[in-house]
Amino acid sequence: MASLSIQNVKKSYGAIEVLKGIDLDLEDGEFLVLLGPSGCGKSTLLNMIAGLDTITDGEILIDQNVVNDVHPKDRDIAMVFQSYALYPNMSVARNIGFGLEMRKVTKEDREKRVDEAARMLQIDHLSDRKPAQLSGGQRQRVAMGRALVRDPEIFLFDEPLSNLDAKLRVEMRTEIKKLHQRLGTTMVYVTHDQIEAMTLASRIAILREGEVQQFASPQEVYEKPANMYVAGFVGSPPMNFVPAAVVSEDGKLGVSIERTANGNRSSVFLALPDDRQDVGDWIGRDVILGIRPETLTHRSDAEISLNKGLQAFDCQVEVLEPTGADTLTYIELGGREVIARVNPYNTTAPGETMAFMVDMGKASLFDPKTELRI
Amino acid sequence: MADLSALPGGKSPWQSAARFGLYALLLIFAAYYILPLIVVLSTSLKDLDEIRNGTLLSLPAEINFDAWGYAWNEACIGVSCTGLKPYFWNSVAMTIPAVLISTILGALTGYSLTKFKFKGANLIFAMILFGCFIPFQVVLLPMAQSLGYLRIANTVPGLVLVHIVYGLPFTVLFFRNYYVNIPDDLIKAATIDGAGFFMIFWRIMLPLSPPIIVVTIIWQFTQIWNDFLFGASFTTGGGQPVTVALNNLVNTTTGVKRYNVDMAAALITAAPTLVVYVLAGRYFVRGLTAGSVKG
Amino acid sequence: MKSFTQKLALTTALVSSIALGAVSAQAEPTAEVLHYWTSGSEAKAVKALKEDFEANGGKWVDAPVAGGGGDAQAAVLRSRVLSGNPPAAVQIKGLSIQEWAEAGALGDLTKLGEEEGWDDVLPPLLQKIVKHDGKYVAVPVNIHRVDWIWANPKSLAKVDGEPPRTWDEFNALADKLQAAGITPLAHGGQPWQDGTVFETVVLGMGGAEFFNKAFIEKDMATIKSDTMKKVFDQMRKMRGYVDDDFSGRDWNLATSMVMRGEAAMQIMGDWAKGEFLAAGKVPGKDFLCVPTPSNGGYILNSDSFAMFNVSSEDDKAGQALLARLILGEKFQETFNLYKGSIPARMGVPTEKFDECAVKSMNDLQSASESGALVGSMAHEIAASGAIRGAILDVVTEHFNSDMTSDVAVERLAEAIELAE
Amino acid sequence: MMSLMTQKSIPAKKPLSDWFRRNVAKLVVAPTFGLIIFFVYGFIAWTGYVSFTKSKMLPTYSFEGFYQYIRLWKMTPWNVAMENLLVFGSLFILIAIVLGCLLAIALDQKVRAEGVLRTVYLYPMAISFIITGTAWKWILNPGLGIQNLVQSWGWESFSFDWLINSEMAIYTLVIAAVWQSSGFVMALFLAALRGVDSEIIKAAYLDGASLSRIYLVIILPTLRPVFLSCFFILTHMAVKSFDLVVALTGGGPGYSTIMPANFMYEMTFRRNQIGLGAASAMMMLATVMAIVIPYLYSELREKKNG
Repeated sequence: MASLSIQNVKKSYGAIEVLKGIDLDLEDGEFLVLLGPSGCGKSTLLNMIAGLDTITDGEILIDQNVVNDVHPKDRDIAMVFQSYALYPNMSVARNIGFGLEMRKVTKEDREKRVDEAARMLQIDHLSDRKPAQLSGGQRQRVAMGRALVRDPEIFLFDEPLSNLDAKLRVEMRTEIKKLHQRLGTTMVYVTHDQIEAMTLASRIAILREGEVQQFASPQEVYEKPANMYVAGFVGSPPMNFVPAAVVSEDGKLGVSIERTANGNRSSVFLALPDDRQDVGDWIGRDVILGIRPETLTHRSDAEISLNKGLQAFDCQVEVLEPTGADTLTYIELGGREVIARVNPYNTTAPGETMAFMVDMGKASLFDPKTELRI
Repeated sequence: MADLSALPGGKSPWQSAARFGLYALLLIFAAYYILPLIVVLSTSLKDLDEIRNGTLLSLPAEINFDAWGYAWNEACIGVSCTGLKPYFWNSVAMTIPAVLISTILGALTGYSLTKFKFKGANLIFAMILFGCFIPFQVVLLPMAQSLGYLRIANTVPGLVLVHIVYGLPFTVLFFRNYYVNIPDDLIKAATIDGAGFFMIFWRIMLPLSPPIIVVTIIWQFTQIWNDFLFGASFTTGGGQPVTVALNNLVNTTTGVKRYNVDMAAALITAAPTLVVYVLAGRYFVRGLTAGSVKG
Repeated sequence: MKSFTQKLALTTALVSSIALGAVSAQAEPTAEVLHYWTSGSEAKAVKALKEDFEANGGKWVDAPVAGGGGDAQAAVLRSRVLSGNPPAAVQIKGLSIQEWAEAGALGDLTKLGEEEGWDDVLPPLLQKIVKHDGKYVAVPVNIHRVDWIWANPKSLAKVDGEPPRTWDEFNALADKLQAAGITPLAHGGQPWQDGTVFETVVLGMGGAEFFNKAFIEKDMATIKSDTMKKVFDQMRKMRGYVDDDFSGRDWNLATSMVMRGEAAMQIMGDWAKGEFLAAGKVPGKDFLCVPTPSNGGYILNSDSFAMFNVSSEDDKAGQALLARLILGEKFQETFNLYKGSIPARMGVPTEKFDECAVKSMNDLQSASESGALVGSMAHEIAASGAIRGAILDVVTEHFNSDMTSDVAVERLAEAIELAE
Repeated sequence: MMSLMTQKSIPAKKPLSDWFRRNVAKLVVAPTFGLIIFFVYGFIAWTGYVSFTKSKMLPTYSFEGFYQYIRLWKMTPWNVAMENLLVFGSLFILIAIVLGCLLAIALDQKVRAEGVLRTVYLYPMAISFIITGTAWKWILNPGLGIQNLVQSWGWESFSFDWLINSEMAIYTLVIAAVWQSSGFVMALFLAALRGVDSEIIKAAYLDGASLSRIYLVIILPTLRPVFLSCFFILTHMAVKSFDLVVALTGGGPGYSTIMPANFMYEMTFRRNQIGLGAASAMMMLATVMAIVIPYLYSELREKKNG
């Protein structure tokens, strides 16, 4: 177990800057997920932590030691690859034990630890097989076993689940979570799947074009996204963005949204809760209102009376997408298509008007120019 | 593989006719390829009278291995009548180290150029690859000078060096193209597991390489064993490889020209490469499939 | 057994060194001999030299390079010289000796030559060949006559033919032979063989002065002259007299065609006689030797061994021993009996030589007196490798195509101009 | 697992071994690269320099400009050699590829005794022309070989005298060269055919394409890299052709079948014109480069994208 500190780390290939100064600090035992689309630099960062890529500028510290020039094998890390990278010429047991062999662990000790790891991952019956004789899930487990057996300071995962089918992916996700809970080892996990990130991480770092957009706990990332990019990347279906203007109506601060219904232009006023009086400076200016689909639903007067943050309005329904638990209801707000999550028993047929309410207490406001959270 | 006969509708009246045509084509070409070998082989088994009186393509009336023994033990090359035997062993002594060293260097270089990419690795590869295309006549004179400078002119080690150098572009090409298809993650995983450069090569890469090693060894063995130009230019007398001795033998006549001996000598000279092709030919094709020629 | 042979060799060496006087006692005379004498008679002749050398305590390192009249040898020699490790003795000749000497690659045998009195026993023409700047750099082995017709008397008899004395007679005879279904001319389609025929025709139709003007002085007027055109006309006729399979054939195979009566004549130097003799044929009976038609002319070719710069005492002693032996009367006799040529040194008894050789000796004498003696172009005595090559290119192209004589003459002039 | 945790500390840097570790790949490539730099590029530079001198018997080093090149291109044999290279090269490459490809497709039809046939097609690659040259000379020789054989079967007017016909002799070189190399081409194609995705073929079959169409339209286009590989392997064989000519025609009849490599050898070693030989070698090299460099360039560009 170890702490990990990444300080102003940069990476460039010639004139192309892949990482533009990353700062991340990780406590002992944390589970960090590096989340971002492909090409954002997350794998490069992981490789740099592993020592598989050189650092152009900045420092990486493991347990307060700068490791920039330390060879991977001396960093005491283990890594699970997307392709599993199992040695095709070695049996499962040899694969798992190879790292120990390289570290000159005695044969006896090695066998004991390999056995222990294999049992933990329920692959002990496969010890003599070659990787080519294994299924995808089994290979994944072997790859995990190879990392596990070393009992490293830090585990690194490079999209380890992306080659599995949907069901296995969920299963393995849980296993990784359990593993972390059991071992308590510091882990760094790269993925482009926000659900994996949300479920696994103790903290998520969202990367975009070589820069950290937000580095926070999953909940904070979800509820208080630092900018529109993060807001749009996390959550499914994604957050709705509605152009709006901050106005003061009847002494109440709120946002006004333009909309066109049956050829008539009108506007909706949604008041902001009292704790958002800080946006007073923005009166008369345009903002982007960010609403998560589950905070926008059919109107329930009972709830409105309980929660001051809930604001009601009517709107014509355009499309319905039932998902079972909820029905995604598409409406138009501020010239944008907006999704609401509605209880299936409260829906209206498309084309008809329905009453909605939105929890403005959970809404986000963004500066349309900088896209940053207000 | 395009095997459609198993699919429904694959059988048509044309099928058997096409099949017949196919075999006819294959056999005609087999004749074209095998003809020179038959001529050489049957001539080597005839005695001189039969050669003089019969036609080129007639088969020997009775099989007679005298010419083979004569070519191996007694035939005259210049003024020494030792047969091909000593020269054959010269070739062995030259070919084996040259093949091994050029293969090992090629494997290591191919491995470095693909799995430990450094700045300019591609350029270096291109520059090495260009060596495949150099006409060997170009290098004869400077090579002679260099061998003299290294004090290995007119020796087997000198020839070994020559063959290593001009075999390297091919071995590097083969291994590089093979290794490029082995996933980089394997190397990364092994690095994190604590294996160093040579350990990864020895424990991970080499065990994956047999197909390409077979291709490389067959290729190099054939090229080096069959070399004539370097052997003829850089060696004289007793140090010559068997191809050069064969040429001298064929062109050395004492009295009557013994075609059967010439042909037996040619077959003795060709025997090692022929055996290698016949025995390992299938691995050769398999190895090529494994990626040495892709791209 | 081994020790016995060694002792024998040592004793012989001792005896001969006393006899010869100067072989240093501590050095073991060693000579690596690079040669291209690999055909029947040649191989026998060189074996005689080897045995003689070994009998005199020398260690012979044989380095034969077969094929192409020395083509392959040229590459080996170049590479050996460049690597700073030349063989002690190399079979080269004519202008090549001068070129190697100029490049500083040859040793100096003058002192030995003085001791042995070579100036007195070598004919002046040969001295010119093996000396550079007045120093001996090579030793001649023999004198070959190039302008011979080797004929099968039985074939000639079938058409009542007489050996020709003019080229017209030659053509008439060939026509008769052809009509009788006998290939008139055995020939191998290799450039140097085409060149051999060509130079005999040049000498025959133009004479010695014309020959030298064309090949040594490279006089353009001579090269483009009508006489030269007639030479090419004759070559065109010759092309009609050879069989279909001549292309690429070795000269000794052509010789054996004459032996077997498949062909009536071959124009070739007297090394061809060696093949006849090696096959047990008797001159005058089984085969005839007649000079190609020319007015008492003689085309001389001479093999020689050039002695390259070597550093070790053994090699130097080997070179000295070899040179001494080569010019010794005994060796000159045995060697040339095998090879078909005549001795390079004067005063070798003629009894053992056959009628062809004796004729060669007499003709050499008279040609040299009448000024009709020329050095061979095709065998690099009169012309350098480059000039010879250029001439041969044109001759062989003309011979193997339907090029007209006018064009051939133009091309010849062009090629010679470009050659050096 | 926890219990196995023992003293772990990140070791201090060791400069030397660290330097070695960072540069080990370069160090391993260095000997190979060094050999190539010296023995290929160094020698090319040497030859290039000598081509600008008047070197004759032995190399000399005084600069004389383009004298040798001007002379070279005025010489008929050189022009014949280059023409021959063009004729021989294009025919040889074309026929070897077509034949090799055809045989590979034929062998890919689940034929019996495929192993034997493949070996028969492939073995000529194993043998040098120094060894089979005589056999080919016999076979192609009108008096001894095929012509004689066919005539002895009763077809008296049959004529096959290319070997001794200076117009046709170049084609005998093509016959023998194709004999030697097409089996290798076949092996390359066969290897590639075995790697073609069988689902593509099935898909095309479902679309109703005939076997010949499947090959022509679907499979062969996917083999483009193999065509390219063959093209370059055969090109370098064509330019390097030397043994073949020596063994089969000796450049004859006349010099009608001489190739640049033979010309170079003749000039350098027989005619003592090292300068001229070097100039011709440089021209050969230029020919090779004109073909190879675009290939290497595109090859490396593709690799970068991939």
